[in-house]
Amino acid sequence: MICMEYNVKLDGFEGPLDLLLHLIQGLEIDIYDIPMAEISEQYMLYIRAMNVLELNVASEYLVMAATLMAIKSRMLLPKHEEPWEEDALSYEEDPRDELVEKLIEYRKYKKAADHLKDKELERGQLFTKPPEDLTGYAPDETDGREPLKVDIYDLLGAFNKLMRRKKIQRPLSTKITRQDVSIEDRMKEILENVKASKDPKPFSSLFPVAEKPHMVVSFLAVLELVKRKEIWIKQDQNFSEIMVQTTEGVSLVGQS
Amino acid sequence: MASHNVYAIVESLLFTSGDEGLTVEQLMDVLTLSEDEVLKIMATIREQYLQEDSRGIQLVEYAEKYQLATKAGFSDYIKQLAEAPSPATLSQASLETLAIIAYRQPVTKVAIEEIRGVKTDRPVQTLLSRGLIKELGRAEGAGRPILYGTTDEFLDSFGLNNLTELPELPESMDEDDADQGGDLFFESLKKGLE
Amino acid sequence: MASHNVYAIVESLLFTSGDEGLTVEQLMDVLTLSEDEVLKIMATIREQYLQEDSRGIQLVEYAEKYQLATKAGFSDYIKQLAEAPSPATLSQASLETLAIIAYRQPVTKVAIEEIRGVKTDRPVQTLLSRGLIKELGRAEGAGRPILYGTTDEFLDSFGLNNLTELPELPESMDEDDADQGGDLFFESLKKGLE
Repeated sequence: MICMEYNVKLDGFEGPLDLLLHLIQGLEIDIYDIPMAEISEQYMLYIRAMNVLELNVASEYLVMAATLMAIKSRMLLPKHEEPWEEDALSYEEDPRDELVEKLIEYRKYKKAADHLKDKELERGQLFTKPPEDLTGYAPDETDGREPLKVDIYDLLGAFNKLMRRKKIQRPLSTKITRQDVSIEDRMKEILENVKASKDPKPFSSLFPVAEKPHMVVSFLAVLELVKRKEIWIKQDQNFSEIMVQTTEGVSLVGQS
Repeated sequence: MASHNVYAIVESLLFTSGDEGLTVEQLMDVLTLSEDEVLKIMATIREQYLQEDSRGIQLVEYAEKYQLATKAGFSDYIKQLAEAPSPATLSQASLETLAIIAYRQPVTKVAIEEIRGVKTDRPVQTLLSRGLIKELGRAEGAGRPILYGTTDEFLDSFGLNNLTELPELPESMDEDDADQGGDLFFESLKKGLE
Repeated sequence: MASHNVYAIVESLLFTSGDEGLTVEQLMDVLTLSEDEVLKIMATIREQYLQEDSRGIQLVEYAEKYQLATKAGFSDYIKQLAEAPSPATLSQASLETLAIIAYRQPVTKVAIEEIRGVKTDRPVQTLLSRGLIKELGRAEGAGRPILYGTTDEFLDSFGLNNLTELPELPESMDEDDADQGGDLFFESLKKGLE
C-alpha cells in the first residue's frame, strides 16, 4: 500500500533537477545560496528511500547524488587566503554555481511547460469541424505528377489533428448511428456468409462494422454458432489467423 | 443552462456535429427543453441564417437531422477554392485519409469515413490518382466494399523502406483507434459485456 | 464578386475548409482582394462573431490560418453530446521536452537532456509521433546529431498563430512558484523514515 503511494509520487518527479527544486521549495531555502549539507542529506534520504522500497533508481539520480557530495566537500575546503579580492573570488568560484545555473535553467522550462499545458487545455475547449469533401468540384489535386512536397511529419500532424477532432466526433457518431442488431439476425448473416464459400474465412472478416455494439453482437453470434456446432473455428498455430468454416464443409472434407 | 444564449449553444452543437447532424431528441437532451421549444428555436435559427445577408451558412434538415451547410449561392467561390493550385502538397483531408489507410490497411472507405466523420470520396480519388494508395481487394460482408492500402509510391514519397518504418502512434491514439477498428477487439468486448 | 455579401462568402469558405483553415493568400485569390482588404474583412468578422451573443462559433487563427471553432464557453454542452471525451493531454515529461524544443529550436536531444537532466528518448518519440515536432536536419560536429523543431500542428494544438506568440521565458524567478510535484511523497517519506 505504502509502496504504491511512493510509486505514484516517484512518477511525479521528472528527474534529479526536478527533485532538487522540490526539496529547495520544501525547505524554503534560497536557490542562490543552497545549504549543501542540508540539501544533500535530504536528497540522500530520498535516494535511500527508493532503495529501501526496491525501486529502480535511475542512474541520473545517482550521478546527481555524487555531484552533491562533491560540491559539499569542496565547500568544506578552506578558502584561499587572498583577502583583498576574497569576495569576488569566492563568488566566482562558488562550487555551487554550475548546479544553481542548471536548476534555474531547468526551472525556466518547467514553467514554460506549465504554460503550454494551460494553452493545451484552453485549446482543448474549442472544437472544430473537418474540411468538407469537395467531390464534384475541383479537378484532382494531382495533375502534373511532380514529387510531393509532403513528409511523414505532415502525415502525423494531419493524423493528430484528426484525433483531436475525433475525440468529440466518434462518440457522437456512434450514438447517432447505433442500430441494434439482434444476435439471431447476426447469426443468420454470419452463417450465410461463412457458407457462401467453401474455403474457411478469416475470423476478423466477421466484423465488418467497426462499432462496438455491432462487434459485440457479432462475437456473441459466433459463440452461439460454435456452441450449436453450426460453424468450426480453428487456428493453425499461435497468432496465426483464426479461421471459420461451416461444419458442413468440415464433414465433407472429412469424408473425402 | 443559465447564462448562455440558447441560439449560440445550438450553433456550437450544430457546428461540431458536422455531417452527422443532430436529432430533435439530442437537442432536447442537451438543452433540457421540450420538443416544441426545440422546434421553435430551430425555426428561428433557420430564419435568422436565411435572412442575414452576411451569413454564408444555413440550417438544413436531412433525414430528421439538423445540420449546417453552406448556402447555395456560394458554390462558385467554393469551387474556386477547390481549384486553387496546390499541386505539390496534399490537403488536410487527403493527409488524414492517407494516414488512416497507412496505419489501418486494409481498410474500407466506410471505415475511413467513420473515423474522419465526413465523406471521403475525393481524398480517396486523389490518393488513387496520385498512386499513393491502391485497391487491395474486397471485404466480406454487405456490398463487398473495396479495401485500400498504400503503395510503394507511398513509401517512396515519404522516404520509408517499408511499412514497419512508420512511426509508432502514441498509445492513446492506438486505444482510440482500436475502439473503431477492432484490433483490441476483446477490450471492446469486455467493455460491452460489463 | 458582384452581388454576394463578402462576409457571407468568407463564412461559407471558412465553413467548407473546416480545420484545414484558410490562408490570407487563399482568401485574396478567391475574393480577388488585396491583403489589406482581406485582413480588414477578417478583423470585422472576428469582431462580429465575438460580439453577437447568439453566435456559438468564432474565428480563430492558428499556424497562420483562419478557421472556425466553437466559442470556449460551450464545451460543456458539446461534451454532453459526446459522452465526456477526455482530452488526451501530454505528460509532464513530454511538455517539458516540447517547451525546450519550442524555445530553443533547432535543438539536439543531447541539449534537451542537458537541460532536463534525464534521458529524453521517449518524450521525443511521443512528440514526433503526435506530429508536434519534426526533424529539421542535422547539427555540425561529432555524430551530426538530429536537430528538432516544432510543427504547424504544434501551433494548432496549442492555439498559437506563430512562434512569436510563445510567452517570454521567465528569466527572473519569483520564489513562490507553487510546486505541487511531490508534497505527498515528501510527507510520506518523512513519516516513513521517522
